[in-house]
Amino acid sequence: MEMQKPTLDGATNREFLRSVFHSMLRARILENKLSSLYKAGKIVGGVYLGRGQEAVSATLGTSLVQGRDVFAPLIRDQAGRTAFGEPLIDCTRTYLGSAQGPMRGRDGNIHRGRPDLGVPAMISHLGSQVSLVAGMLFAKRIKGTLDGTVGATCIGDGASSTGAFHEGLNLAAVEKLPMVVVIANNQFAYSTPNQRQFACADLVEKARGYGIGGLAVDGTDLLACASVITEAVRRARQGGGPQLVVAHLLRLSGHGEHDDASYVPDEIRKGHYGRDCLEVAMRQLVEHHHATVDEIYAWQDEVAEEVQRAVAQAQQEPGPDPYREVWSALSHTFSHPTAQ
Amino acid sequence: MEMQKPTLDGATNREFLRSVFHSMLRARILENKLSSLYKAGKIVGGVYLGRGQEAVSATLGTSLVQGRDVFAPLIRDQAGRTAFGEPLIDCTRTYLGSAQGPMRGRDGNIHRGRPDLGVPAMISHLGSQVSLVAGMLFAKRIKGTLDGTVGATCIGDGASSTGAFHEGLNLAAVEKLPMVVVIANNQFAYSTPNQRQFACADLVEKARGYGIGGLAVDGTDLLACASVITEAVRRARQGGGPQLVVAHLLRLSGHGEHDDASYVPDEIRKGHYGRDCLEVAMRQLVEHHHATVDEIYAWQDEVAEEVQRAVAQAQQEPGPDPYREVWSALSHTFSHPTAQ
Amino acid sequence: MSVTYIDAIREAQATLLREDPRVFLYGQDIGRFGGAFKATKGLLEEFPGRVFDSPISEDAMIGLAVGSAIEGLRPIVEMQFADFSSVAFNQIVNQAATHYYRTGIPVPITVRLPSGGTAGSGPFHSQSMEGIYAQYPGLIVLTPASVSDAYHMLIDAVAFDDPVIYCEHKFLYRWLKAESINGDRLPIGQARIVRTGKHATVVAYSAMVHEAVRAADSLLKDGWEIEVVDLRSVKPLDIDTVLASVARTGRLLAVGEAFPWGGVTAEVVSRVADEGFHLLDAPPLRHNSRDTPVPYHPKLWAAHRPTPESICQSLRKLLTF
Amino acid sequence: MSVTYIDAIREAQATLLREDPRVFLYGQDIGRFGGAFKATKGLLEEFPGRVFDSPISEDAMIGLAVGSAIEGLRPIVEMQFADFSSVAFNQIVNQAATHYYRTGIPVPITVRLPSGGTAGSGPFHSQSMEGIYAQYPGLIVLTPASVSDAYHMLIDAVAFDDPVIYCEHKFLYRWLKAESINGDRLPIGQARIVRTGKHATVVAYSAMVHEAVRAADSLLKDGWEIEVVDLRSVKPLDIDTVLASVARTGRLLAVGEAFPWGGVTAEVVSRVADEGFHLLDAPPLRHNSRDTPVPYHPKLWAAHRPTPESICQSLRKLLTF
Ligand SMILES: Cc1ncc(C[n+]2csc(CCOP(=O)(O)OP(=O)(O)O)c2C)c(N)n1
Ligand SMILES: Cc1ncc(C[n+]2csc(CCOP(=O)(O)OP(=O)(O)O)c2C)c(N)n1
Ligand SMILES: [Mg+2]
Ligand SMILES: [Mg+2]
Repeated sequence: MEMQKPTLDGATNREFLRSVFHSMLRARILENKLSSLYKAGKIVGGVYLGRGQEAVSATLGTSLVQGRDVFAPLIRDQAGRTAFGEPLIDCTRTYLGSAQGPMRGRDGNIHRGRPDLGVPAMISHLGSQVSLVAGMLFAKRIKGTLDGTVGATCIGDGASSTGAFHEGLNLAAVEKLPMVVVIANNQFAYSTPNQRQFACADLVEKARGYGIGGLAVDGTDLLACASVITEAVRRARQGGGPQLVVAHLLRLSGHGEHDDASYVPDEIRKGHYGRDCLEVAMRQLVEHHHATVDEIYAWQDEVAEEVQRAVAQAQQEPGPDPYREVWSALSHTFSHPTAQ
Repeated sequence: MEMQKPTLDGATNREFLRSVFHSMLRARILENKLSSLYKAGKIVGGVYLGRGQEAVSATLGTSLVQGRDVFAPLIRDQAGRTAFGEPLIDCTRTYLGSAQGPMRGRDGNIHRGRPDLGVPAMISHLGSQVSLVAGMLFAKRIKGTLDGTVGATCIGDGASSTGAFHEGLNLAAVEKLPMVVVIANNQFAYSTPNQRQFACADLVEKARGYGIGGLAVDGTDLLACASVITEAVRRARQGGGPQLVVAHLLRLSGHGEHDDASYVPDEIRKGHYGRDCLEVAMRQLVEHHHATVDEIYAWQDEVAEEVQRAVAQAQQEPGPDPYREVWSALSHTFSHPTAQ
Repeated sequence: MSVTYIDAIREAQATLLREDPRVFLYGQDIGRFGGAFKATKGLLEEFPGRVFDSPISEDAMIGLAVGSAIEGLRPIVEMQFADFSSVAFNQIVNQAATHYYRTGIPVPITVRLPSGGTAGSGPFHSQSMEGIYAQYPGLIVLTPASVSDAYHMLIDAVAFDDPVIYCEHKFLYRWLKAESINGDRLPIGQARIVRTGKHATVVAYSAMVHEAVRAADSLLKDGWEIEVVDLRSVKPLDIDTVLASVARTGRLLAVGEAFPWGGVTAEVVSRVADEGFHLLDAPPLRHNSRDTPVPYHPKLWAAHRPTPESICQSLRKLLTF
Repeated sequence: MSVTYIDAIREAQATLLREDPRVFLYGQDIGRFGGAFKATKGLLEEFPGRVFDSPISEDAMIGLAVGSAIEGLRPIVEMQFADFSSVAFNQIVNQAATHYYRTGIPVPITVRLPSGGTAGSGPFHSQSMEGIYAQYPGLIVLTPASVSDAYHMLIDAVAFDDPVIYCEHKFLYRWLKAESINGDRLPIGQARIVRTGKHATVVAYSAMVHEAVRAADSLLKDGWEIEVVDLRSVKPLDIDTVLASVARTGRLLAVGEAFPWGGVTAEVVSRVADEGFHLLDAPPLRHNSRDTPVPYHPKLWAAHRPTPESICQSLRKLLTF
């Protein structure tokens, strides 16, 4: 099935929800595959998954338009990337070390991006992308191309403690930029629980202190995400300035695939946010007659196939060749001598 | 007159107000002197004054107890330093370059401190002292000496945009440290007005987002300061965790004495916050029969005399001697060879 | 008519704003106020919508610049003092410097760092950070020492597709004057021989070029002819010109105002020791500031940094080896 | 029984917590979780109230440590990766490093930096920052290369009244094993000759010591005897031991894993060129990583850093000069 990108105001729209769900599904199946590849020792570097965050991430990615908007994914945004338009092969190539991936072996996994297509390539330092996205929007304003554009990024509860998050969000607020910052509060930063990370009742209470819009949402509930996140995007797009969305959920894997997350207490695992947003979404789609179970199974098969192909293709491709690598960090070549 | 430090819960207390006022006066007269010395070319480096901030700063300093509490002054805290117990000679020695000043010529003017007496020596990088004070309190907790102690620092509206402010305040909130952070919102950061610095209606709205107490106050009104700031200190001291106080006022000089502040619009200068907190305080003291005009004039004369003496003494003292300077940034001396 | 070093910096920015619609200026107090040092005085009025006052958020300032550069613009960011770039360190060395290598998309930002010591400025308004930034791949680090270079190298900085750290020396701002901004306009990557000599080569950059020239002047009366090389950029570093000079003189002293461990002088000396070992008639020497924070008091400050007198001392040691 | 490098780091912290009530540990995920690399595993349980999980706030983490040190405690701060200390840069170089010089009050903090490259870690989890921090006055910078040093130098670090940057190499964590943590326990400031030789001296530190030793091993079959000096600390830098070695061999190669401009190798070479010029029979050489960010892909990574093979190449050049 080719998923069509639905219209933007489609919170309640059938096509929108089907599209979000489809991206969730693609992300989940792809990530399950990455996880097994990791366990089989087929992947270099770490694998950081977005399990449990798909509803949030895919809704955000679906609410944005590639070619016009900016989407700066973070660690757990496979679903959002997919929804925004990233081909699966970009992912598998990066994880499997193909030289044809967007980072050509120079950087890895979740750091991949295509800044020229509106997808910045994250650096590891948490919080750093907030001001970068603000800068992209700021530039569009100077160029006169900002109208109707939105820039969005996801960030974790832990990253809300960084100075970079604060400076970036404040700057966006001062400039009243059309920006959506989604905090995926998955209750842990690596092993660190919320109560060692911040002291406010809900991170959404920060919004007022920045003078920006703030919305909280149950991140395990697709319908809630669809209504709240699209609303935030709409407000930003219509000139309402930055919007902070805080989505509550639970990370359904370890921090990375090396981590068994045994520090997550059972009562949290078994609590409301421990439920699987993909299952919830599937139920919701079926209940509201947006899709049938058979249709969803068919999608699953299609996607599994697609993932298989993307993995197979990337696995055939050679890694980077150090002898042909251009060992220069500058685009400029000095005719005169250079250092080292 | 020897000013006795009044009891702490003395917001409405005659002795407390007289003490605060006396520190305001000492600071103002001292700073006026520094300003003329600067204009006469007698001072090395810049002169940054606290004119207009004395009510806030002195109230804070008076609410704290040297030997038990921590007070980390910033740029405009001459009055708070005085109130906390800094001898005037520490100030004049530093500004006039005496080698006997607390920084021995190695650092200057507003950077002076006596960390061993609970007065950290600020570095220029705005926001940096917040986590440092938190660390001092954190250490006291580990040592078991925290009970009843408060750590306080002042910071500007501009510094609220720094990542360091955010990280430090959040950390203090997570640790529920007995800390008071006073933002002196003097409406400008150097030349930059509030509307280019933040977008919230009042910086006090940030408190909720950190999960800490928040109080706003008219910083030109001594009685208001006395009631609000002592209340914040009381809450922190009694285990209420960090308290953010936002004091509204106007800087009554340039950013430094090199700056004529011509960027401050007349309507702000002539507005409510443009009034001189020292005059307001004097009227309040007299009206409430806490002091008579004659008494205040007598204080003025005494303080002028005292300032004169402190300046004269510092001027007689030699500057540092580069030939006898110990050129080492380490306290340790390696018996074995060292770099450079 | 005479032009100061800071005039040149202001003029370069005016020229860039005039001629390149992609250029904008971003920094604290650089708008109506014209900047702490007046390097942008009048530019907001002349170029409305192109000059922006930023919040006190150095990290975000660079993040914003990188984002703007991705979008095709050419931001010039003014740090109020070089020292405050320590707060933007991550965005400079990890975000800006790595971007081209990682993504293939260059980020043409220029970061202006008011650098170096002046009397009474103390530990946090005096630092020289060129040797810190030059350690990171992906950055070009410029250190103009003349009025003409201040102008042309800022123009060149903005023309590069790569991030540039432009270290302007505060001591030179009003002290250094020239008849005009015209000059030989060497390309970036080429050092300049500012004074020829035959007995020893002093390699310096930024304000230290002038201290070195004074030292050379004063040694002349003893018959010593000292060649002074102005590196102009510390990365790239024009080792060929340095080697050619050392080939003539046989002796090398590298002078820098930064802290003594590592840094520019170590890079210069170790490269000459490698590539020009046989040219050396005496051990190559370095002369830097002392290994403490920059002291506040003028008397300490004057003894902390290299001066014409202390450079003479180092040179005498070198010449009499 | 065998002890790994990371065991030694954990043991040192346990010893310090046991023996010095002033010591506490602060860092992300170091409590119940035991740290990203398990360097603090079990320590929270063994020393309740002495091990604290911090928010993701590197700047504030160092600020807190400095404040605690002023109050007489001895914090050990774990950065999750050295690379993230870039966000704490200001607090390290301006707050901690200047405090003693400015106020006379030392701030005994120890900052642990999990440093250096490992396959697949990429540009932001692989950096070697010792040459950055060493440039700043007021810091001691340690780079242990052996299990015993990892233990004893961490003990020593905490004993200093001055701030210490303790660079521990992630590659050595589990790869490097020893019979016990006992060793010669040299004082900080003294380099170690880990292998004697007469044809050339390789100066290295941290993981590169082991690569250098392998290179030396493989050259032995051609009859070359290479002396390997482990600097142990890069600031202070024990130039005397290096000079004594160069006096014996006449040839110097400085090897470092960090970026090639400036840094430790430049400091070593330029000091030897100055103080030991007459000892050198050939130009002193350096061998560092390439001048790009540390690449992610293992194939690129292996070609980016010095390896036994590439060190051999440099050595052959040096030996046949
Ligand atoms: C500035 C910085 N410090 C530390 C790290 C190491 N680190 C990577 S992910 C992570 C936890 C992030 O938690 P959170 O922001 O809640 O995102 P989540 O992983 O839960 O999605 C940490 C500490 C980092 N990447 N950047
Ligand atoms: C991190 C940092 N950036 C820039 C500066 C330069 N600077 C010194 S004071 C100042 C303005 C401070 O404004 P505010 O915080 O409102 O305090 P005020 O001067 O108004 O009391 C600036 C920008 C600095 N000291 N630190
Ligand atoms: Mg999280
Ligand atoms: Mg202000």
